[in-house]
Amino acid sequence: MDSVLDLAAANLLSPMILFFALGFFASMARSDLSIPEAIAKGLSLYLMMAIGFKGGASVAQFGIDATLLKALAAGVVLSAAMPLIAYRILIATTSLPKVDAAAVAAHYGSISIVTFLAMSEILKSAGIAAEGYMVAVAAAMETPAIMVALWLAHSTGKAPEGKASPRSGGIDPEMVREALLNGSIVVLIGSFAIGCITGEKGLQSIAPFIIDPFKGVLCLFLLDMGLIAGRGLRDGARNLTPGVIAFGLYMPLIGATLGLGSAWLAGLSLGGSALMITLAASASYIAVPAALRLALPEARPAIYLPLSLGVTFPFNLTFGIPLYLALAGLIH
Amino acid sequence: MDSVLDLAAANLLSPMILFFALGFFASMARSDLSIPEAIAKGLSLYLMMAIGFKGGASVAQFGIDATLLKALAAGVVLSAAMPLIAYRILIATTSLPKVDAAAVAAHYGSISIVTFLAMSEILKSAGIAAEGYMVAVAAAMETPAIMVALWLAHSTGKAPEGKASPRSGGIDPEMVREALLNGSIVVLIGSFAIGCITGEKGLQSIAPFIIDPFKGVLCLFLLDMGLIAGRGLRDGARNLTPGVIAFGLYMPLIGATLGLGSAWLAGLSLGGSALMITLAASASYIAVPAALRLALPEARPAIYLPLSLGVTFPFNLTFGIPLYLALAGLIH
Amino acid sequence: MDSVLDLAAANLLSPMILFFALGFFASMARSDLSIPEAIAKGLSLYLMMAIGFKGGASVAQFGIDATLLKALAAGVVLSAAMPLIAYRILIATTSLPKVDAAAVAAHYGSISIVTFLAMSEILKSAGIAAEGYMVAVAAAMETPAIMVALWLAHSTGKAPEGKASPRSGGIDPEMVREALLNGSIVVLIGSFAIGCITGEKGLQSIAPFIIDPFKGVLCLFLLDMGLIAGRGLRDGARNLTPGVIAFGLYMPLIGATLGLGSAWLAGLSLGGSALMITLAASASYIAVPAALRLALPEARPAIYLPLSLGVTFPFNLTFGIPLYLALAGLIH
Amino acid sequence: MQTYPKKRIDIMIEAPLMARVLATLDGNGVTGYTVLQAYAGRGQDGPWHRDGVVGRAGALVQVFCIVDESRMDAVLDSVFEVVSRQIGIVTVSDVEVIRREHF
Amino acid sequence: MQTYPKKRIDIMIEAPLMARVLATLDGNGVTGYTVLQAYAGRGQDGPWHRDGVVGRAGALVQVFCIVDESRMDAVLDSVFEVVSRQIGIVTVSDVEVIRREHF
Amino acid sequence: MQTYPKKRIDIMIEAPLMARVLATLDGNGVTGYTVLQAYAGRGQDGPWHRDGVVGRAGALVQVFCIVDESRMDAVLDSVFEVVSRQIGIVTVSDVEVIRREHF
Ligand SMILES: Nc1ncnc2c1ncn2[C@@H]1O[C@H](COP(=O)(O)O)[C@@H](O)[C@H]1O
Ligand SMILES: Nc1ncnc2c1ncn2[C@@H]1O[C@H](COP(=O)(O)O)[C@@H](O)[C@H]1O
Ligand SMILES: Nc1ncnc2c1ncn2[C@@H]1O[C@H](COP(=O)(O)O)[C@@H](O)[C@H]1O
Ligand code: NA
Ligand code: NA
Ligand code: NA
Repeated sequence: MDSVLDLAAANLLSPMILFFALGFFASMARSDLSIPEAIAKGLSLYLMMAIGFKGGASVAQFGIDATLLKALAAGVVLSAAMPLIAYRILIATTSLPKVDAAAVAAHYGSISIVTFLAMSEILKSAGIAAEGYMVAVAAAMETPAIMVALWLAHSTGKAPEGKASPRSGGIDPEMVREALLNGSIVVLIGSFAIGCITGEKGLQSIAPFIIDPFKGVLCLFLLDMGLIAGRGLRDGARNLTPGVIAFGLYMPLIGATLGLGSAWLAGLSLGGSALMITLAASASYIAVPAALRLALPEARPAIYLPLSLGVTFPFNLTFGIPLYLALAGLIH
Repeated sequence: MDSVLDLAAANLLSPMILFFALGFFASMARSDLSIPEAIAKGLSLYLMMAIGFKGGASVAQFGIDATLLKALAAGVVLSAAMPLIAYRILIATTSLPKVDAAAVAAHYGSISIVTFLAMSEILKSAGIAAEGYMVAVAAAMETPAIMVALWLAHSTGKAPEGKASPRSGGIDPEMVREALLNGSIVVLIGSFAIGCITGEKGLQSIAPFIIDPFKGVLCLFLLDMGLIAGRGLRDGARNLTPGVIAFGLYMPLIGATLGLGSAWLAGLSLGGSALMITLAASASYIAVPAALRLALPEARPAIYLPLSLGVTFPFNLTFGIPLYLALAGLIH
Repeated sequence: MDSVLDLAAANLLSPMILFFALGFFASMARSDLSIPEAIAKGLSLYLMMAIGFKGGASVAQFGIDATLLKALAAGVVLSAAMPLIAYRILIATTSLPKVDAAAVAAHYGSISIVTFLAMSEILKSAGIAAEGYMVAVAAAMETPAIMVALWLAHSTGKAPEGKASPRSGGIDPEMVREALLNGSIVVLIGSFAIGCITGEKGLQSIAPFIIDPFKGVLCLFLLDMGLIAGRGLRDGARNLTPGVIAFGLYMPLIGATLGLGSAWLAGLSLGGSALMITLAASASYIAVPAALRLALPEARPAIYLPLSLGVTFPFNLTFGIPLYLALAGLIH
Repeated sequence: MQTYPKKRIDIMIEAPLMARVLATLDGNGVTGYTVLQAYAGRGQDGPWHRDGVVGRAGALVQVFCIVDESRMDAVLDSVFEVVSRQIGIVTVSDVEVIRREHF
Repeated sequence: MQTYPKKRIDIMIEAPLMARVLATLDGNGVTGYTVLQAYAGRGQDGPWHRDGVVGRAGALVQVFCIVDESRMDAVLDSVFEVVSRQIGIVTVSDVEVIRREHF
Repeated sequence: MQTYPKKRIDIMIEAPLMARVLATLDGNGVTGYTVLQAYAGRGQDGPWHRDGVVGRAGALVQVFCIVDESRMDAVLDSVFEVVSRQIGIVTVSDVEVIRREHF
C-alpha cells in the first residue's frame, strides 16, 4: 500500500500533472491563457504519430503472438459492454433522460488517448515495459461503444425521431466509415504500421523528433487539456447533478475492474495490463462527442462533455493512474 | 573597452540577431514573409514555459535567500518609478499630448521578455550564471508601470473623459485582475513554480524539449519579431517626431542606469545584474498595449507601438545587450 | 542495376515515403485527417530555415569555388529552357489550350523544394556529401521559369486579353519583385546567408533545433503533402487527359536528363549532381501557382495543380529519387 | 454599374455537421458556397471558444451561399431538414451581385 | 418556407475589447451571438494584419448578433457606450430567419 | 438610436489577389476595409479547403468595405476591373451605421 501512495505522490508532483493543474487553475481563475486551436491540433497529431510509431517499432522488435489477438478482442468486447453497464447504472441512479444516459454511456465505453499517454510515460519512468501493440488496442476501443450507445438510444425507443430525415438518425454506414477513418485513428494506426515496417532503424532515424522531446510536448499538451477541462467544469458544473458527478468518479473504477479482468484473460504483461486498465477506465471526449452530434443530436453535450472532460479525465490523470498501476500489480 | 566591442561584434553576428535582422529587412523590403499568428503564439508559450521552468529548477537547486526579496522589491519600485521619469522627460522634450506621454511612459516602466531571453542566451554562451528567480522579477515588473501610467493620465486631468462610462476609464479591479492573470504571466510564473517543485529531476525529464532546442526556437521567434518590428517601423515611422525617436534610444540608457543601481542595492550576481539592467532598459510591446487599449483608449497605438517595437526593441537587442553586460561588469 | 533496385526499395520503405503514402491514402479514402494550415506553414518555414542554414554553414566550412557560379548559371538556364521544351511537347502531344500549356510548362521549369529535401535526406543517410550552395541554386531556379512561361503565353498571342487592365497581364516589375521576395525564398536565402556568416559555430549552437529533429519534422510535413497530393488527385484527376498525365510522368525524366548534363558541365560532386538532377526533374506547386493566379488567371489551376502535385510529386518522391541518384552515379 | 438582386443564405452550424450541410447544398444545385470558421460565441447552451474546444465538436462554422430567389425555397427546405435536430441558425438577406451568370 | 424579419447587428471591435462587448450583450438579454476573427484591415489609423501583430492588441474581431427589432435600440445604445471611445464599427441590417423561437 | 444608410460591398477573392484588390480600394479613397479568411468552399472550379492548399493560391479571402452610396459605383467599377479575369464574387447590400463620420 505504501508504494501506491508513493506512486500517487510521485505522479501528482510530476511535471505532466503539474502542467495540467496549472491549466486547470488558470481556467478556473478566468485567466485569458489559451493555446491556439492549430497548435493544439498540431501537438495532438505529434503525440499520435509518436506513440503509434513507437508501438509499431516495438512490435517489429519483439514480434507479436496470440496475446495480440486476445487483447484486441478483449478491448472490443470491453468497449461494447461497458456502455450497457453504464447505461443501466445511469438509468437506475440518476434522472438523466434515456437519450442522455445512452450518450454518456458511449463516452465511458470508448477511451481517452491522453490518459493512455500519461500512463505510458509513468510506465517508462518506472522502467516497466509494455506490449507495443497496446496502441492498436486503444484504436480498436474507440468506436464500438458508439455503435452500442446508438443502438441503446434507438432501441429503448425514446429517441425523439420527430421530423428527422432517416439519415440523421440510426447507425448508417457512412457514419461508421467516418468514425473509423477519423483523423486521430488514421495517424495512430498509420504510424503504428510505419513503425512495424521500418522497425528499430526507422525509429532511430526519427528518434530526436518523436522520442526525445516527447515528454515535454506532452506537458505542453496537458497544459492545454487542463485549460479545457477547467473551462468545461467551470461552464458546465451547474448542469451536473451530484449523482451524475459521482458516476463520473466511480464508473472509471468499474471500468478499471473490468479492464483488470480482461488484461488477465488476455495474458498481458504488467505494463500492458496497466494500459488496458487505463483504457477501460478512461472516457472519450473527442471521437464520441463528434460522432454523437451527428447521430444523436438530442443528447446534450452540456452533460457529457463536462462530465468526461471536467470530472473523469482529471480524476484519472491524478488519482486513477497510480491506482491502475497498483491494480495491474495484483495480477503480476 | 576592447571587450565591450568584442562582445558587441559577437552579439551582432550571432544567429539570434541575424535572424532578427533578416525579418526586419524582409518587412522593410515588403516581402510577403509572415509567420502565422498561431505559430507565433505557440513559440511564445514555449519560450515562457522553458524560461520559467529553468528559472524554477535553478532556484530548487541553489535555494533562495534574502536577495530574492530585495530583487523583487527593486523590480517593482523600478517599474513604478520609471514611468514617472519617462513622463516628465516626454512632457519636457516632446510635443506629445499628456495622454500619449503617459501611455509611452507605461511601456518603458514595464519590460520586454524577449529582450530578457536574448540576454539570458548571451549569458549562457558566455558561461555566466544568473539567479534563477530573475524570471519572477521579470513577471513582477510587467504590471506596476501600467497602474502608475493610468494614474498619471487621469490625475493630470487631461484624459478626455467625454461621454465614457465609468468602467471604461480609471483603474478598476477587473483590469488589475486581467493584467495579473494574463496568459504569458500565468505560464511564466506557473512554469517557474513547477520548476521549483520538480527541481533538477523534472528538468532532466523534459530537457530535450525545453533546453536543447531553446536557442533555435528563439531564433525563429526573433525572425518573427524582426518582421513585426520592421513592419511597425515602416508603417509607423511617419507618426514619430525626432524627439520621440530620440527618447526611444536614450530612455533605455536611463533605465539601464537605474537598473544598475537596483542590482547593486539588491546584491545581485554579475549575470543577475545584467538581467536586471536589461529589464529596466527594455520596453513592453505586449502586455502594456493590450491593457491600454482598454483603459486608456485615447492614447494612440500609432505612437507607442512603433516606438517600443520598431525603435527601442531593435536598439536593445543589437547594441543594448553588450552594453548592459559591460555595465553589469562595473559592479563586479 | 541491382543497387538501383535496392535503393528504390530502401526509399519506398523509408519513414518519409511511408508517411507520404499514409497521407495520400488517407485523402483517397476521404478520411477527415488534416493538418492545420498554420502548422503546415510553420513546418515549411522550419524546413527552409534548416536547409538554408545547413547549406550556408557548409559553405562557410568548405569554401566556395568557381563551381558555385557554374552551378547557379546552369540552374538559371535550365529553369528558363525547360518551359520552352515542355511547352512544345504539350502543344504537340495534348489538346491543352496554349495558355494552359504555358502554365503547365512554368511548373516544370521551376522546382519543388520538398523533393529537394527528400533527396538531401537520402544522400545524408547514404553518407554522400553535397555542395552546401545547392540550396542557393534551388532558390535561383524558382523564378526564371515563370518569366519565360508568361512570355510564351503572351507572345503566342493567344492569351485572351479581353477587357483586362494592363496591370493584370504581362510581366510587370511589381510581379518580379513579389516573386523574388516571396516568403520561402527569403527564409531560404536569408538562412543560407546566416549560415555562411555564423559558420560551424552558429550551426552547433542551434543544431538541436535545426539538425536533430529535421528528419522527423520532414516526415510530418510529408504526411501533409500526401494529404494534399491525394486530395489534388482525387478532385482533379477528371480534368486530366491521359496525354497530360503521361507528360507528368515523362517530363521529369527529360528534366532529369538535362539536369544530368548541367551537373556534368558544372562539375558538381556526386551528391550535388543528384540534387541538380532532382531540381530539374521536380515541378513547382507553390511559387508558380501563386504567381500565375495573378499574372495568367486564364490558365486553369484545375489542370496544373493536380498534375504537379498529384502526379509528378508522388512519382519523383517514390521512383524518381532512387533513379536520379543512380543517374548521378553515371557521371561519377 | 448594373447589379442584379439575389438572396444570401447564411447557415451557422456545428463543425461536425458541415459535411452534411454542404452535401445538401450540392444536391440542390447551388452554384457554390463559402465557409467561414467562427471564433467564439454564445447561445442557449452556453458559451464556446475555438481555442477551448477539443476535437471537432462544439465549434461553429458559417456557410453562406448566394442563390437566385427562384431557388431559395428549395434550398431552405432541405437545409432545414438537416439542421432541425441540431444547433443551427439560418438567415436570409438581400444582396445585389455584379456578375449575373455566376449564380 | 415561412421566414420572420429580424435585425442583424455587426460589431467590429479590437480584440482586447471583445470581453467587454460580449458582457454588454449578455447584460442585454440577447439570445446569443457569434464572433469571427478578422484577418487584416485598414482604417484611419493605418493597416493591420493578424500575422503582424504581437499580443492581443491591434487585431479585430467581428461580433454579430441576430436580434428582434424590439430589442435593437437597447442593444445599440449599450454597445455604443462601450465602443464610443475605441475603434469600433457597428452596422445593422435586415435578415429573415426560419426559426422564430430562437431570437 | 439614430442610424444612417450605407452600402456594404463584399468581395470574395483568391488570396494571391488580395493585395491588388486592397490597393484598388485604397486608390478609391474608401475610409477603410476589413478582410476575413474563408475556410472552405465550392464553386464551378470544384471544392477547396484551407487546410488542403499549399502556398497562397487556392484559398479565398473576403474583403468587405462599408461605403457611402455616392462612392459605390466608383468602387465597384474599379474592383470589377481587377476581378474580372479571376475568380471573384462581389455583392452589395444595405446596412445602417451608427457613426456617420466614419465612412
Ligand atoms: N442570436 C444569435 N445571433 C448570432 N449567433 C447566435 C445567436 N444565437 C445563437 N448563436 C450562435 O449559435 C450557437 C448555438 O446557439 P444555441 O443553439 O442557442 O446554443 C451559439 O454558440 C452562437 O455561436
Ligand atoms: N469603411 C470600413 N469598412 C470596413 N471596415 C472598416 C472600415 N473602416 C474601418 N474598418 C475596420 O476598422 C478598423 C479600424 O478603423 P479605424 O478606426 O478607421 O482605424 C480598420 O482597421 C478596419 O479593419
Ligand atoms: N454562389 C456562391 N455563394 C457563395 N460563395 C460562392 C458562390 N459561388 C462561388 N463561391 C465561392 O467562390 C469560389 C470560386 O467560385 P468559382 O469561380 O465558381 O469556382 C468558390 O470556391 C466559393 O468559395
Ligand atoms: Na473506457
Ligand atoms: Na523597462
Ligand atoms: Na524542374
